[in-house]
Amino acid sequence: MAELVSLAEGVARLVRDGDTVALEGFTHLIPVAAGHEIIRQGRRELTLVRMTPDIVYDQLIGAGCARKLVFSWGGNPGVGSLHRFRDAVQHAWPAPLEIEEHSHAGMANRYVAGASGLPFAVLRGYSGTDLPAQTATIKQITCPFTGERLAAVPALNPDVSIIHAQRADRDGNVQLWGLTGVQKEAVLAARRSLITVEEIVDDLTPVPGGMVLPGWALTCVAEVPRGAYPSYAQGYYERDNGYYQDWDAIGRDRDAFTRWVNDHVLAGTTAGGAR
Amino acid sequence: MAELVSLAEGVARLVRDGDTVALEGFTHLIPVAAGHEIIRQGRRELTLVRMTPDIVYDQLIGAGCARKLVFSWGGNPGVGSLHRFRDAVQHAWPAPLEIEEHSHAGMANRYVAGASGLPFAVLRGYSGTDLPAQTATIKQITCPFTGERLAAVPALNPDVSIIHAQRADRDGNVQLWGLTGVQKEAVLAARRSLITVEEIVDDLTPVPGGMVLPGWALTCVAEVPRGAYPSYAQGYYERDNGYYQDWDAIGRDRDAFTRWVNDHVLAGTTAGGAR
Amino acid sequence: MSERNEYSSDEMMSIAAARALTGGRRCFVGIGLPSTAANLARRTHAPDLVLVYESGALGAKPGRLPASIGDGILAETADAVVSVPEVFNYWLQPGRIDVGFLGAAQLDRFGNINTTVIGADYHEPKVRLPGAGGAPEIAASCGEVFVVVRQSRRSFVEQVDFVTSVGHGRAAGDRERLGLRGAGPTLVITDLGVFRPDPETRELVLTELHPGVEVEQVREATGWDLGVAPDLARTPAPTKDELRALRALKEA
Amino acid sequence: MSERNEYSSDEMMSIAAARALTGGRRCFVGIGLPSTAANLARRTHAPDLVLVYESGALGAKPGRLPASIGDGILAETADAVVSVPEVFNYWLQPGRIDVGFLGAAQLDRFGNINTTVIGADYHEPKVRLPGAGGAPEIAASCGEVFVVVRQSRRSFVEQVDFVTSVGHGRAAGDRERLGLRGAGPTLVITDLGVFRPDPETRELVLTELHPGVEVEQVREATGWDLGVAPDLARTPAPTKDELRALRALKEA
Repeated sequence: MAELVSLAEGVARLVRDGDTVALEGFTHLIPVAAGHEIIRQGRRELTLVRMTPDIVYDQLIGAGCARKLVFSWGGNPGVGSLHRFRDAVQHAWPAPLEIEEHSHAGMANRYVAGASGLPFAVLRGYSGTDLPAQTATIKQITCPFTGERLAAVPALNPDVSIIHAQRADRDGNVQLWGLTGVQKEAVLAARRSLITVEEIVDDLTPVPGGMVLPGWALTCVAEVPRGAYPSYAQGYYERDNGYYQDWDAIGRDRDAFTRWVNDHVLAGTTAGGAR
Repeated sequence: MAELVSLAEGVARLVRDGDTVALEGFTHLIPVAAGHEIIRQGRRELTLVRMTPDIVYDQLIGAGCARKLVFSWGGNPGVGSLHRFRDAVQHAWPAPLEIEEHSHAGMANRYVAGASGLPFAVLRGYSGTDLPAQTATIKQITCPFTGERLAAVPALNPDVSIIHAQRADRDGNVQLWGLTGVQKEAVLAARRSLITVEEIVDDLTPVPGGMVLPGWALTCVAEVPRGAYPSYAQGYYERDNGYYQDWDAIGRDRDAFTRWVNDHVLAGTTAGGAR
Repeated sequence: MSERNEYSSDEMMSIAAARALTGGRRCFVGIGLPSTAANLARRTHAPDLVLVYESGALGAKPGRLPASIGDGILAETADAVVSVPEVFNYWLQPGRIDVGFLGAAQLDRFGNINTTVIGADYHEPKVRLPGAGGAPEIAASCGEVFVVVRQSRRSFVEQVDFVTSVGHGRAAGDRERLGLRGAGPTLVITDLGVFRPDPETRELVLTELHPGVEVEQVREATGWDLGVAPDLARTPAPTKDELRALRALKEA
Repeated sequence: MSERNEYSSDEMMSIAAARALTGGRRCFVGIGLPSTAANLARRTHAPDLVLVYESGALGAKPGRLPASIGDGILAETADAVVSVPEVFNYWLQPGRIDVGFLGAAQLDRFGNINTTVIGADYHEPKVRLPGAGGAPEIAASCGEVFVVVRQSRRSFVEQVDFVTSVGHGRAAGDRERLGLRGAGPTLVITDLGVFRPDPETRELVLTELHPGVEVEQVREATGWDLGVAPDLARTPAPTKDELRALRALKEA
């Protein structure tokens, strides 16, 4: 059964220096508060995994938590580039950032293989692109029935996966709904998992389009209201599009970024805005 | 967009002699009425595919519609054996029945590969069993990253897949809930699809645990109330366990079976009992 | 049904099987005898047992015995309902399940299971059985496997006619060699007694006799030269509470 | 906003792109310009256009422009919502989508797309772009691909610095040789005009000029020796209805 913990305790117990860590959420339900807690606890040398690294990964990278990024699309959705990510890749600030780059289809299938206890996944992908030349984790495989050549990618099995969900009950069963992205796969692929939720309730009333992750498949659950802010939690709050726009100017400048981290993350105001 | 048709029209248009046909439904929502319509229309030389061939496949086999069965578990659930299936395998009555036998995990993954447009699927399966020696569609494959040996099975892509669901709207969007088995994969793997539904409604009110198959991914939808009888349709009617028990005596005897088919299927009383 | 403490050998079997399931474990449940035992355990000493059915019900809590592996009550009472591909790929295959609870038409000296054909020739079988279902991968992937089966010389054989699901192969080390994840059959419960694999040879050995059953009777119902554990135990008779719970479950 | 029939080149681009999407087609929609065009089409001449987003929304019918690929309004208005692995594996990969609608940071003479790095060295890029996202498999698997991009010598290049998503490779036959399912980019819409691949060489050729734009202007914004179709057409100017619908969509 999943253990109910505080966010600080969950991160302290589950995320270790040098770990491979996935924080997943496809625009919706991004575990931003957990990312900030990782910055506060000063984790280092993390291999960060995420299909769509966006602002919270820009913050983790800028704060020096990461040594490597495994991803398929890194940007500020609807706004533009991630300047901390760019600065790390182009100028090794604050530290060099190794990258392992896939497509969404490849990353999604890597999580599927991880969740399935398989060492690899097969897909129609990457053919003719320049990605296989840069990414050692893209290979080819031959169908034993047809002889056709397809792409193979290795399973992703993070040391810890972190997601945010709407609700959990007191047994640690977790319920999420709306766009649920690749969260189930990310959690099931991981050795350990931390799920932050908007609220802990007595009963998980079934919701159309909802999914329940049984508590017995999870490690820790933490109640973190607004834990996905500035992304959104369907049924709880909307996305703060202004935060994403404002981030562009903050992320663009090393000093502005450092001030922002000090004021909004290290000072502990987890739910604070970008401004 | 799926076309709304009668059951007779749907079967006449989509199921042809010699086709590979999957009728799926895992205990729940078995498309029995469609199976009876196939018997009535006298289809021959079908390759019948189904993870759990049960009474309706016993009836199709006994009625001489099939030349081959691709399956993983053939029985009368909760009662015992399928005697028409046994008679066909053991005594070639009414015709020889070729079999291609897998495990559930293998069959499920064959549908997944079919739905995914891949030629094969990979699983941890069959190792050490006598199945690979009898089933040519079980091979081995080597992980290009770890060197590990795993099982490979080819995609299933039926000419037509038939399922039963609770509801459809007038655009042919189909909604089902409860145990949804492998129905989505069976439909998406097929070249053509026929979905029978309990009722056609104006709006598909969302249901917890429900799934919608968009009409644009389907071929034909037919309103067939009680079309899953004697299996059950959650929210509509219960399983008739007595029918399953009574089937044992009917199916056991060639004459009793022939009389039953004449009286209950060929005479057109699709919703009739086994008795 | 009588309230006296009388019981059938089938009831003893179900109760002995239920006792083997302890709390909080995740159990992949086959239909029939395993389902009866697993539900009995959940309703008596192991209320937090997690029942997983191949129909896609995770954590089902049926208030009565399900009539089939896909009974609607499983979906209605489950923590979560998933597709059949998902239950095999995301839940069984990676080793998330502690105990696989299976039945068998034939079981051999090394706990290998046959549910495919009786007779030496697959293409001309004496009896065509239902086939594999989920069993091969349940037997391969669960932490351990419990088998519950009515015992006779027909069901308890020297060597199965067809290996549908691997138990211990033909010797210690076979499972590892085949890349099978779990420990295989660690417990076989019949209407006569309880069997466990010898730690050295992996051959099934009689370790418990049900009340009123003698060793000779078990040997007569066994198709190989049966070994008996030196510390052979007696299964405690069903308690009134166990019998009451079992009968209530079957009548509900 | 003025009701007079004035419009920006971006509006012309979005409207020209929308016009290319005809009714009932299934369209895999990238965020930004493609999403604007696809939603405009659905709200004007193609109400039964099926919009599929990589976030898992199948048949989304947003009443306003989604702010991101995973805007909640997509899930709320969709025919069905599926997981991200499922949208790629069950819906995109098997060829169920008619049109993939993509943007690009760099697009070359053969319609190949770069959204990865600007500069010759992947490890020391001049500019690190967001990366592939869903584009490589969208470009590979859809029946055909439409690209919408603001045109300049920086974006319209002889050869992309990095092939993130394959258009027509370097010649006719390249897609077939690579095993790519669809026809590739059949239409490129910019703020200056419309381009289609030459049937022989697969090189993008100017086939339509937007109102008020001259060929020389397009050549100046193109990084290769641009071919012009013999039957070069003029894009009809946006109608009042089109402009009204586009502006309503953006303001909603």
